[in-house]
Amino acid sequence: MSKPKFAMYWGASCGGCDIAVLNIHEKILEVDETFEIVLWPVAVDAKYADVEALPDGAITLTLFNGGIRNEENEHMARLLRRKSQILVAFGSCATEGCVPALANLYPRETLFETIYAGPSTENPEDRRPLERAAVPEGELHLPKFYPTLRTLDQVVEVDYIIPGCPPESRQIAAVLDVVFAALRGEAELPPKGSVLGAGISTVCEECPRKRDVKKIRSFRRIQDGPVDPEICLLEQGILCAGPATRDGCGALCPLAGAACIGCYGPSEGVADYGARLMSAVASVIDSRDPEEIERILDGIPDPAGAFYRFNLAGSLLRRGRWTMDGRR
Amino acid sequence: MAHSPTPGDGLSLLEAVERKTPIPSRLEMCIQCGSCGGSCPSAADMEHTPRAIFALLRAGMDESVLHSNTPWICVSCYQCMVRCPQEIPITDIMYAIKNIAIQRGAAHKEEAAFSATFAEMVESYGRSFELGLATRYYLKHHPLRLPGMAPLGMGMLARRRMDLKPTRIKDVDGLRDILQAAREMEAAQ
Amino acid sequence: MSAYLLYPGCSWDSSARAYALSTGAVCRELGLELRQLEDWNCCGATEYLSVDTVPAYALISRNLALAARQQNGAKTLTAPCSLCYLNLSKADYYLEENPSLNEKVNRALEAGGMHYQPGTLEIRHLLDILLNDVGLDTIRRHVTRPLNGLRVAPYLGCLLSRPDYRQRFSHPDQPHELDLLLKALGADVVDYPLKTQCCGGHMTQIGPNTAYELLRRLLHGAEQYKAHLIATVCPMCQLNLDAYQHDVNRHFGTRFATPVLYFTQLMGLAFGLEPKALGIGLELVGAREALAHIGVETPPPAQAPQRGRRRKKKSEGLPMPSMPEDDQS
Amino acid sequence: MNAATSDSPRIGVYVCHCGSNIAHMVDVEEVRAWAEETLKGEGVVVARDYKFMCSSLGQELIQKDIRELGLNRIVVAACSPHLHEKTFRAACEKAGLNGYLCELVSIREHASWVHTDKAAATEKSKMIVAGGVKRVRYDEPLDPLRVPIHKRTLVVGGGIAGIQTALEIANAGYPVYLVEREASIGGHMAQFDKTFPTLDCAACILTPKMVDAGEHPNITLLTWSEVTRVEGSLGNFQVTIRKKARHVVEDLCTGCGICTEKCPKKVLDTVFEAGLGYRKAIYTPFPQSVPKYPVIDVENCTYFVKGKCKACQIFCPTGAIDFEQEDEETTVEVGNIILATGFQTFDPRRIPQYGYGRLANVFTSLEFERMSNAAGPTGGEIVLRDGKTKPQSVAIVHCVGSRDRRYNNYCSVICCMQSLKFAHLVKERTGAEVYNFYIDMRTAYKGYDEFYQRVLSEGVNLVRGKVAEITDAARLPGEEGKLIVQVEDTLAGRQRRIPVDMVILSVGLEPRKDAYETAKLFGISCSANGWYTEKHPKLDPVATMTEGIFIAGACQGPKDIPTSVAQGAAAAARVLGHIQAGEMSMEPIRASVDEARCSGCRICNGLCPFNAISFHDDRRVTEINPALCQGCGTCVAACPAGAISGTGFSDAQVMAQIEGLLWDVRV
Amino acid sequence: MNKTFEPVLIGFTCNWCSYRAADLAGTSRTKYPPNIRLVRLMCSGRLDPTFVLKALAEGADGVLITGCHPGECHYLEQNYKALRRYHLLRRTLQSLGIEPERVKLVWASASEGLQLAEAIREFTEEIRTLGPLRWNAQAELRSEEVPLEAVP
Ligand SMILES: Cc1cc2nc3c(=O)[nH]c(=O)nc-3n(C[C@H](O)[C@H](O)[C@H](O)COP(=O)(O)OP(=O)(O)OC[C@H]3O[C@@H](n4cnc5c(N)ncnc54)[C@H](O)[C@@H]3O)c2cc1C
Ligand SMILES: Cc1cc2nc3c(=O)[nH]c(=O)nc-3n(C[C@H](O)[C@H](O)[C@H](O)COP(=O)(O)OP(=O)(O)OC[C@H]3O[C@@H](n4cnc5c(N)ncnc54)[C@H](O)[C@@H]3O)c2cc1C
Ligand code: SF4
Ligand code: SF4
Ligand code: SF4
Ligand code: SF4
Ligand code: SF4
Ligand code: SF4
Ligand code: SF4
Ligand code: SF4
Repeated sequence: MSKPKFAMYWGASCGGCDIAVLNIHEKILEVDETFEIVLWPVAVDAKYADVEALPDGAITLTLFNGGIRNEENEHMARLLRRKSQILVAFGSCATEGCVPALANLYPRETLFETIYAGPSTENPEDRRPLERAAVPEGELHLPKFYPTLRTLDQVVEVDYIIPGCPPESRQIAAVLDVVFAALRGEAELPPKGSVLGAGISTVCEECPRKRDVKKIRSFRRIQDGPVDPEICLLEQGILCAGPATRDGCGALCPLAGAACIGCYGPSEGVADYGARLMSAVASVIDSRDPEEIERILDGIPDPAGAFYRFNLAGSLLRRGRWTMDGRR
Repeated sequence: MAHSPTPGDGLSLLEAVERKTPIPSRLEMCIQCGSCGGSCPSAADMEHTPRAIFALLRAGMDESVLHSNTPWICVSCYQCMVRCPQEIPITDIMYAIKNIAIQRGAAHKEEAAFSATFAEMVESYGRSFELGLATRYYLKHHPLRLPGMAPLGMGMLARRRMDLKPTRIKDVDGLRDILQAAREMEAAQ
Repeated sequence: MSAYLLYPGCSWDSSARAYALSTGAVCRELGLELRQLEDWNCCGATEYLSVDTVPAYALISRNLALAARQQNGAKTLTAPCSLCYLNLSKADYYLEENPSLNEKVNRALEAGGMHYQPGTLEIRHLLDILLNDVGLDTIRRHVTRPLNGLRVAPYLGCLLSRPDYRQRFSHPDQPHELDLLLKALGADVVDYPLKTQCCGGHMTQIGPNTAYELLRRLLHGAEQYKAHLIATVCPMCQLNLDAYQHDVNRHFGTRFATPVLYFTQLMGLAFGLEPKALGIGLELVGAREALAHIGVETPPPAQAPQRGRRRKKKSEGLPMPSMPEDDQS
Repeated sequence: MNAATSDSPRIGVYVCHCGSNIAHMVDVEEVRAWAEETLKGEGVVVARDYKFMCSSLGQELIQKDIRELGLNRIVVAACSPHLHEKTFRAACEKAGLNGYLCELVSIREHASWVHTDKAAATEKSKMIVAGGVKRVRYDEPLDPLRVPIHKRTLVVGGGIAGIQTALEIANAGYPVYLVEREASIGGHMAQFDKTFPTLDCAACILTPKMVDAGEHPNITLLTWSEVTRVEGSLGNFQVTIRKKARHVVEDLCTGCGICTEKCPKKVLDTVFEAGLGYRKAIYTPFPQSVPKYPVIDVENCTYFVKGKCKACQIFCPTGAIDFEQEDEETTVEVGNIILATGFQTFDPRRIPQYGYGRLANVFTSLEFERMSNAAGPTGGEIVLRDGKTKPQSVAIVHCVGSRDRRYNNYCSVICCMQSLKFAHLVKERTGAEVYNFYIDMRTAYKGYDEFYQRVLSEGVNLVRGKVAEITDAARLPGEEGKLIVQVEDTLAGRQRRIPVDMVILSVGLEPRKDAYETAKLFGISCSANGWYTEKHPKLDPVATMTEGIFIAGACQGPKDIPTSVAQGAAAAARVLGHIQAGEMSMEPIRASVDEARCSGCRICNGLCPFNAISFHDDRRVTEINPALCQGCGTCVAACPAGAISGTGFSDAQVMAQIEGLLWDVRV
Repeated sequence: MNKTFEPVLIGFTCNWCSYRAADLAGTSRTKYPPNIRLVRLMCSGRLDPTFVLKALAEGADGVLITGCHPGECHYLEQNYKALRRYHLLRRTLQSLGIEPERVKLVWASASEGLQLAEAIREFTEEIRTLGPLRWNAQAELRSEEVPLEAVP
């Protein structure tokens, strides 16, 4: 009997997720043993055409990381959806947009301007990519660059979600164990739509820092002064996203003395990550005076970045509002 | 002396005062408690206590207010203001009444003249000039008092506590432009 | 210690020369740098405000604009004259409270190429700086000739502590800052109930009779409490009490002869500085006799029993309520 | 939208004409037809319109559909829920459907009555209905919370208000704990000599009540005690009370007073004697104290400070002195709590120009009460601070610290009358010239203005003007050695300086300085000034927003004795009502925490003003006490983990309603 | 701006004050524009910023948040929490490029029917001047968005 098929593919992402999967140590051998890897650009040499040739539903498990930024991403998402029995949105980009989705704050034109005419780009002829270009050899075609980045589940239906930027390797390993067991008929897969490799609470659950009733009189950054190693960062005025961020990472950042920045995304059932975090943080501001409140809030200079760093594409608004001249 | 006309001449005095006072006058909040009149160091010389002035203002007895010596006797000590239970900016209201009295020509001429002379000095030099102020003002308004003042002046001069010539600031023209613009702004209200 | 911008006011180099001299001397002793504002203009005293509103605030604000421009790291603008201090801080406050006044004043300032954003500066009186930034401990350390035996009436006048918006200076009626400072110099400070009563201000010019009465009360009070001299913090108060004392005597047939010195002069004396360098002798009512009380090395003469004592000793009669000061001693 | 409904919805929509109230501005028939057609996909099975939905016929219409069409959700589009929510819920209940599965949406107050364009009002009404339909899908069946009521009651504060309350409840046959912080009950009233307007002797009318309270079999008196912890809620509070060590064994002490007599240590009494007299280190506040046992003031007792003395112990005939005694904590269970913690007086040292503390012969009203009291430090003699000289002229200053934006911007209510009382007493006892300085004379209520007139007839000088300052700086002949009251006589329009020998400051009433902490402890609120807030200023003056906690007396605001007594009785009546009912029911709109989802971040912990939220340190999770929760939903909105949910206004319900309301613009 | 533009507004009201104020506006027949649609919450403290974003995302052009006056909250002090969230929310909206003026906080006691109606009228005009938000209908974006593909 032939081995079940496995694929891993990337949309708009940084590649960190692939590394995280490779980082599961010996278990990677088990992957190789259990599966026939039909597509995984980082690890194996396979052709799109081979995948296209497979019958629908031929791939047992696909881990899709990265968001949908262009035509090619979308094409592959649809293709892999058709070919896969289980499609997993893997990592923050696929599940909520992640840092690439911060580009949703700007229109395409501004992005191109920054990329192709920015100070770090040498482009003396000021060229822009063309979707179609006639060259002597024939017509060249580049995938269309969409106005916004969308999450995988905004384009195709997904079966499971594994959050994290990237997902923690030990969590990936644990999820794979469940899959292996299920393939062996020893366990049942969790209900469709579940979030895997993470908890149902938030980072504070795993964070060992001492905490008390919160009262914020001012915000500061970790570089602004000494940080107490034992006490909750938020209580020290450091905007820690831990209370709103799904647990599962092991509270790595707060353990290391840095504020959680929210890569595991919203907790179970939360409709808008940023709104939740905003609501929580604002609720514990210790003032009743509008002017004073404003003064305290001055300590959060970039609210969109602070509250939607990972979740802009997954939020209710999905993006910033822009005009055609690129002003927000 | 140049000065701007009262904002919206033809307003009731109460309204005019309310507009001239740089922070809300709160005159409608006065409970006629008399803390102001009780506190005022110069109340004995006033025709009306500040409280009474406010009652007159609210009663629309504008002439009585404009001709009262009260604002001119006010030494601007703010004693009333810090004791007013309603936090009415009494001293600022006294200034407002003086502004309007001058502009409506109802002012106590001598007192107003002193202020005016002072203002002229400032506009000419950018600084006040005590000797000039005193001589000019007394010559014009109290020539008889002048000799009585002489020993004082001599004492001051002897101790070099009074300058014989005025000091002029460098950018006197800039200052005049500012004041001119300010007057226009006041008039445009 | 940080540098301060100084707004000296029109009397600084004339009628208040003693104030200027002694302030200079004392600040040198304490290592306090006062940088004089350049090309400042008159604050308008109480007169300009009587004439017109917007021009008056524009006049004052020109100084604020200059100071903001020249501040160069010094956020604090200090004025030794209570009236200048009030006018400057009041303009800053009203411009902040009243946006339309702010707009007009700034439009006027524009005509002179200037601008002032209210709240830019911290405006404080010299006494406040000496007391709160330099501090009593430092001052005490500099005292080499304590003013023991010199009975001083601490007199603040009205405009230092009033009006009291933004709690700009202690209590509007009974501030005790000057008392503390003089005590630190070793002086016998009398509990002078008239310390914030008005000196008559410009009334000496336009309504002398009103002013003389106010001056009489102050002098009478000082005499009642057996003060050797009055310590003042404001050139206008000094001028009125000193220069017009003679007129008051003539007017009422009294024989007051209470010298009026600037608190900085007393600081200088306590610091052991030369009287002349402090402008002593520039006063019209001579301070020689009063200063004799500290001039000699012998301990001060035993004090006459104080008739003015108001607080009953604890054991007699009914107990008195305790006061916050009681806890301090 | 996460939480989907468990059952598939079968919704009935009922649009009311309200006669022509709705129908004249909203095309009711069109709304009905639209709902039936367009909202079919949302589970609408039937939509009807009717002239008066709230009439019994209208209600029957709904009930019939519930029974016959198997409806499991109802939307009524009619008037405001504040008017008829109860009506329609009850109607559904009668047909066997839980009342909380019925939504009443307002197309009358919020559409037909406020708009003028019929087409627009009709369109808006459709959206309101859509909002209701979307929302009702997520409604859950709820039952009112029922709580049994414990029969015991706690009264905090043993002033006249607290004593009255305790007696009323005890007399009705129910047990009461009366907790008083000082060594004796009695409160401020015990300090007075005479009380206005009838000038009864305070002790004569108060002492019998104090004794009753002390001896009542249903009253457990806990003096020298304070409440330190309050848990639980209406019906069943657990209250921890700390009994401070008295160092006197109550069972042994006979109240003979020998210890006090023998104690060598004299202490200035700033509480009962208002600083005008002394007591011993072992003392009862006043001779008629209830209970009669003294306490040792350990801060001043020579033995506790220096380790020597023990005179009291040596002389005590029954061996009641126990230097080793320690504070005790007890926890009691009560069903209701009444706070009667009273007031404190304004400290006039905050107004230095009145000279209090500097000028010997300026007194406060409380000092004067003690001075005029026959049992007070001067034996009732009205004298100057030297303890002997009778004043020949006395100034009484009204509104000290009251009606002033710089201090307390309210009228202290009692001080005009109290100042008139003083004027009368001074006149009667010394014959001195008396001046009362007032802004307005406030002598409302029965017999009060008559008292004012009586004082007028006694020749008291009434000067209308707020006193500017009181000084000893003489200015004119005749002022030397006197206190000069400087004031504008506003009726004469002149400034006056009136020299007197003695000044009495009628200081205002203020909330106790720990009022805010006490309010927090019990989970009630204070007004901006610090007075405890009543549920409704006119119609529910003794209840608070926290069920089961009541207030009475001057802790709610300045008031005189008659009103304090009336409030005490009223609070008792409310509590007795609860006790008699045996059980109370409460709205089931409450928040609750899903412990598995709670991360213990403690964001929510400080947000509940009713102390419903508590944190378990051991398990690091938060819990909400449903009986204390009032259902505001603030914590629900704040919990970043989404661990708190609230019934009646869940995320799902609100979000669905928003979708419905925007039905026409959603794409 | 656009004369024919009729803004669509969502108003959050609290059960004790502002909802009752809206009721009072009704019973006293005070008129205001029909553009607003009200949601009842128990307290302004229940207002989760999510609700505001939801409304904007679903097509509202503006959101009015109302509650009891400071110091008068039926739940004592919860309106202050709404106040804090409101300030932060406006800043975040601004930083997302949405005019913060599209969200407005107004206090209205149960007796202020007239004032609430006036506030609604004012807000309607303010949003009318700002123009449509049409969050979910920006043509340029929609043309690119492809519907979800169903799984075979
Ligand atoms: C100078 C003066 C004269 C007055 N004269 C009159 C008059 O002639 N006629 C008249 O009708 N009214 C008069 N009043 C008003 C009268 O005093 C009040 O109406 C009355 O005392 C209010 O009673 P109460 O029980 O509410 O408060 P209080 O008398 O203040 O009693 C409160 C009690 O609670 C105790 N307590 C406080 N906090 C706590 C706590 N946390 N735990 C336990 N115990 C606590 C206190 O120790 C005190 O015993 C006068 C008031 C003043 C100031
Ligand atoms: C013009 C005016 C305005 C007011 N405004 C306010 C205000 O704004 N706020 C405020 O707090 N207070 C106000 N009040 C005071 C307020 O009206 C009273 O406090 C309140 O009405 C008293 O209620 P009551 O039940 O004691 O008496 P009432 O309202 O007089 O009720 C007594 C009832 O008993 C009935 N009755 C009388 N005799 C008998 C009998 N022998 N047998 C059977 N029934 C009988 C009467 O018919 C009546 O229905 C106002 C009063 C007036 C006159
Ligand atoms: S530091 Fe961050 S993660 Fe840890 S308890 Fe505080 S808020 Fe939560
Ligand atoms: S603590 Fe926060 S930011 Fe850090 S890894 Fe965990 S989820 Fe990511
Ligand atoms: S003190 Fe204030 S309230 Fe009293 S009369 Fe004067 S202005 Fe009016
Ligand atoms: S500011 Fe004028 S009115 Fe007021 S107390 Fe002083 S002198 Fe009198
Ligand atoms: S031991 Fe203390 S209480 Fe007893 S008599 Fe001595 S000082 Fe008084
Ligand atoms: S009761 Fe009389 S004295 Fe007391 S605050 Fe009110 S008006 Fe003033
Ligand atoms: S806010 Fe939520 S997660 Fe945090 S402690 Fe409260 S209930 Fe738990
Ligand atoms: S819903 Fe409100 S009352 Fe209930 S626990 Fe939360 S904050 Fe407290």
